[in-house]
Amino acid sequence: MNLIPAAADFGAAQPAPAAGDAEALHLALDGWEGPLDLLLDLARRQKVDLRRISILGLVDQYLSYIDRAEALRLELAADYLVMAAWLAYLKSALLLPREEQEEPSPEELALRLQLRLERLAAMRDAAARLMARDRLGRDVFARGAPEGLRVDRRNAWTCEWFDLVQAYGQVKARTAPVVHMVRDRKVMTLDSALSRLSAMLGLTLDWLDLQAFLPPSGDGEWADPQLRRSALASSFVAALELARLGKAELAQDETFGPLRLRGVRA
Amino acid sequence: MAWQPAEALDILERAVEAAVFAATAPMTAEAIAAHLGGAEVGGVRAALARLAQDYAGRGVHLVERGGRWHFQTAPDLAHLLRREREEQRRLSRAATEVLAIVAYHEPVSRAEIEAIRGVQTAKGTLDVLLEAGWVRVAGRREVPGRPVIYATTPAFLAHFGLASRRDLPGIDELRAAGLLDPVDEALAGALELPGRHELMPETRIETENALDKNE
Amino acid sequence: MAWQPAEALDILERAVEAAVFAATAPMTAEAIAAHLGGAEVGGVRAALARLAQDYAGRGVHLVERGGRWHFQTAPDLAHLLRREREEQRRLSRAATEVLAIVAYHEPVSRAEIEAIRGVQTAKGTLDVLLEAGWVRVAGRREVPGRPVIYATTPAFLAHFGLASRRDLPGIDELRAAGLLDPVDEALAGALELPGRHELMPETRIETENALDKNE
Repeated sequence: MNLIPAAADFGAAQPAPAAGDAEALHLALDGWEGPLDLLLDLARRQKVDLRRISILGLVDQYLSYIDRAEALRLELAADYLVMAAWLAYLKSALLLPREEQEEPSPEELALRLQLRLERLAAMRDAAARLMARDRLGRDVFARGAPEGLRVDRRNAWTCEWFDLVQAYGQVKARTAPVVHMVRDRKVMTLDSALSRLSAMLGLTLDWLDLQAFLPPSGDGEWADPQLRRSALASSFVAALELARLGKAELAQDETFGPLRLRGVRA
Repeated sequence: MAWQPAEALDILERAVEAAVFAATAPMTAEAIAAHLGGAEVGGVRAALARLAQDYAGRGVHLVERGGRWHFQTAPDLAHLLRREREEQRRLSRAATEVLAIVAYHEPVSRAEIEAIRGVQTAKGTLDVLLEAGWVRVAGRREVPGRPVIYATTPAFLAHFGLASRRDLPGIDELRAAGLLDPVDEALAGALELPGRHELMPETRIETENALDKNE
Repeated sequence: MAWQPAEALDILERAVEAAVFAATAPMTAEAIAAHLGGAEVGGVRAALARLAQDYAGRGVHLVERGGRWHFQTAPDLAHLLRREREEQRRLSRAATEVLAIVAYHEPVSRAEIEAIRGVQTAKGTLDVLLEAGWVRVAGRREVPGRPVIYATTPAFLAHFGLASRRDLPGIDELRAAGLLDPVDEALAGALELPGRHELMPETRIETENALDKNE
């Protein structure tokens, strides 16, 4: 009895047979797609309206078919055997006296099977009729080279009133003349560097580092690093100028190395 | 039906003709109207109807498929136009069955398809139909598990030359015979369970007859 | 030229019509004949000629180009088969600035715009404003080089809901709205309401300077 619910629903509820089983079945059972397919084929061989088929006759045919397949020692997929067991039960139930029946009645089970066969048959016929229609690309053809419909994009520009006015305000703010005030800064001028270097070169003919020509850093305002940088820059330019005038020689042994200079006797 | 003299064609009719002709896919009357700069849909429909009559009997027909219009060659010329190189990959029997079940029962879940076929549906079977553009996912059914449900597409109707699903071969007869109803519903009707009296009496009688024979 | 009644069409004419329609490229009469299983080329030619007459005046024409036949939409309908779709787009920051400058200073040359903005103005920026229909070419300035000068259009006033350019907010209003921070007081004083006949002296100097530079 516990077979019934499962068997009555054997379609989707059944696990698919393993690939190997399906293959064996395919050969053995001539390409039927499962027990319902086989049953439908057997039913159609009765050559009557599916609504008038003999379920008992169908059951006998199915069982004998499965028996034969087993006799040939073919591996039968589980769902074929489950269906066989269920049909064997159905047959015995249909043959039993009515009073001893439990719910659901064997007539109901038989009807369910018949309804399912009808529905599968209906869809199989429908599929065949569908496939036989004049099909686009096989029997009838659409235009081979349609020009296509063009959709041109047109921009609808938008701008908010506030954005416009704000943009103008910002242009004006951005381009307003700005006065730059340069603060007076202590520097050593080129002139003072020139006279300082000329005077010091007169005192010796030795090579001296450019740094040595700067005012001593401990000396009051010359401690200011900014002023010292200015002194170095001006002294460097002054040294170049003196070299150009032939009053001094410059030497540097390596890139970024110390710059040395000495005076040239006229 | 004779062709209209070209002089009798108004600009809308010519424009509709040209638009459908030039389009790369079937077009609804609304899309045509929108494309023609907001022509009246009613006018476009009338033009389509007149054009369809114009072309009836010619080598090319104007047809409606699922509310979309396109030109296609006349079916009776198939034997002259069939091209070897365009021979389509044959659908497997499983795929054609699944397609028919989706078309006649839509929207339908995979479990419902399998219940009708009595076998599990291989993964690739639905994929082939989805890839062909004939079947689409139409959402989920609001039942436990929320299964995906499938339906056919306008391309399906166009491919099989159906103006609408009402044109599916034999669908009226199948519906009248209750063959599109689920088995449980048909069973309940056949057994005259309460609340199932709306089933066709003929169907009930026939199934009862069938039962009688089986006893 | 009236269409032939469909009944008058022979099978060859219909087949030729369908074959050319379904072809992916224009076909010679010979190719059509071969495609139709060896029809007579002369018959195909005659059918093509009759079909071409059939379609004259319709939305679709059958035309011959270099001995090859194909259908195409009627040339006079080309404008109907192209549709414009509007896309809302915001004006860029640069374009907004240029538009504002044109509005406050019109008529104004590109060099003057650049002098006011303090940056070069891409050609595309003015094109956008011309395309939007907010700025128009208002002639040329009679100075060396005869530069094109630009002004706003009625569409500009309409878009911004202005009765006239006098409705553009003056400098005092801009400052009150905090739109002129941090602007030099002297320059702010120089800016007054637009729509007058003379540009502000300072502005004129700026633009003249700009002109000098360009010469």
